[in-house]
Amino acid sequence: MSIQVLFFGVIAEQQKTKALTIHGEDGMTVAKVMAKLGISPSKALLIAVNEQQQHDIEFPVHDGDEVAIMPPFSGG
Amino acid sequence: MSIQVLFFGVIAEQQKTKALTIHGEDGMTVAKVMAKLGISPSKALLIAVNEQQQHDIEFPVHDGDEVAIMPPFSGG
Amino acid sequence: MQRSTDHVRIQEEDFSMEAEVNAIRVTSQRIGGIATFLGCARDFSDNGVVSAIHFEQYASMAETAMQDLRKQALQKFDIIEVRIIHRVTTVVAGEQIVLIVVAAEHRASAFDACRWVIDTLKQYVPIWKKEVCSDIPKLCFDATPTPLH
Amino acid sequence: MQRSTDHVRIQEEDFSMEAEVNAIRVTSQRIGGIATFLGCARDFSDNGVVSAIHFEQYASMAETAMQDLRKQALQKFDIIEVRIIHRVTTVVAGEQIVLIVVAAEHRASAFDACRWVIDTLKQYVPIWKKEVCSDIPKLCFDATPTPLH
Repeated sequence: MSIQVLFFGVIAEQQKTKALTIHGEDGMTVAKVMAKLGISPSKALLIAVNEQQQHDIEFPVHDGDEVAIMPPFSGG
Repeated sequence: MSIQVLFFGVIAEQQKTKALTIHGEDGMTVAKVMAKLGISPSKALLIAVNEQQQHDIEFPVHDGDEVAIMPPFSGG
Repeated sequence: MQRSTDHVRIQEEDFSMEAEVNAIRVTSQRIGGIATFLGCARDFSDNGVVSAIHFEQYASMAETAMQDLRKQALQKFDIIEVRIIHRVTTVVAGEQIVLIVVAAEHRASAFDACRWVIDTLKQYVPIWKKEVCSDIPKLCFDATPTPLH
Repeated sequence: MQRSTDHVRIQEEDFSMEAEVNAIRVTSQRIGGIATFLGCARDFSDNGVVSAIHFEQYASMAETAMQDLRKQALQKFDIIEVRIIHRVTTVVAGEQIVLIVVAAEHRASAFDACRWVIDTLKQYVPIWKKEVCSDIPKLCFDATPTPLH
């Protein structure tokens, strides 16, 4: 299965891309997605799966899901 | 001596005038000015002498002073 | 004579919120947030349906009180500028009555000061409203009738 | 496609505070008070002198989050309408970034809701700012650099 991963702000700059596709087992956790990308879990990171913020990095992802890895929001 | 007395809002309507001049002794109190006009002291009335709000109706007034007798402010 | 450059004004004419906000906005690039309060004439009150509101002032005292209110706000809060405009005329439902504009580096102070200014204005500035109620044949007063005698 | 009649918008273009406030004001004569918050680009931050700020969004999620924010505000507070506009572009010091407009019968609810919306927007809506600091040769970030690895 494949997962679309999006990066924003400083994360995109550090990853040197705004989006990439990764492959893995269906039901793999967000933590595993991050591990594949070499990103350590951190309270300073925000995660969204299919545009829904997820606070549990053990949240499972499935084929076609969109995972966003984001720095703290700073709009306004 | 003479004092200029101003009325506003409902007070002006009840007094049927917006302004009048009264005469009396120099140093007479605001309470005495009100008594001369037949107005009982009331917490619902606000008083200003020469455009300065006065909370003590024993405040003395002098020749040429302007005394305003006002209902509660309701601007804004 | 009051001019649109004045930060404190009591006037008959309507005002442009944007013009008033921009007049402050251009004065400082330290401004991070502008909080405003716009008071409008509602079509109802405790007295029933309101078709118009007439405002009256004790002109000389009201002007001084509003200037003082601005100075107090500038001293009391960590803000950059305050503008206070109050109309004294007859307004119909939906029309603008009063505008408070507060600019600050940070939003918390802007909100605190804006709220304090409108709350204090109502207590402190000699302006009175009289509501014209369309379902009652006579004029009715917003304030509780003041006991005389 | 967002239109000026929409109460929630994320857009590149600048906005007119007066047009936005009036769009709400004409909808109801029950409105007694309108509280607004306008966020502007300051010329400084903890990082030094700021010459411009670039805003980026997670577009689809930001739009949904802002719509949700409006709905929550309407449920949580005794208010009549809420409008939220955020620009996503590069703004220079002094320019407008975000506008919150809250109309209510009474001013306390308008102030409470307006403040809640801007505070919550900052926590809840996926928009990021990057400050361009003129006294530092490289771009600098507003947020504390996020530790990776």
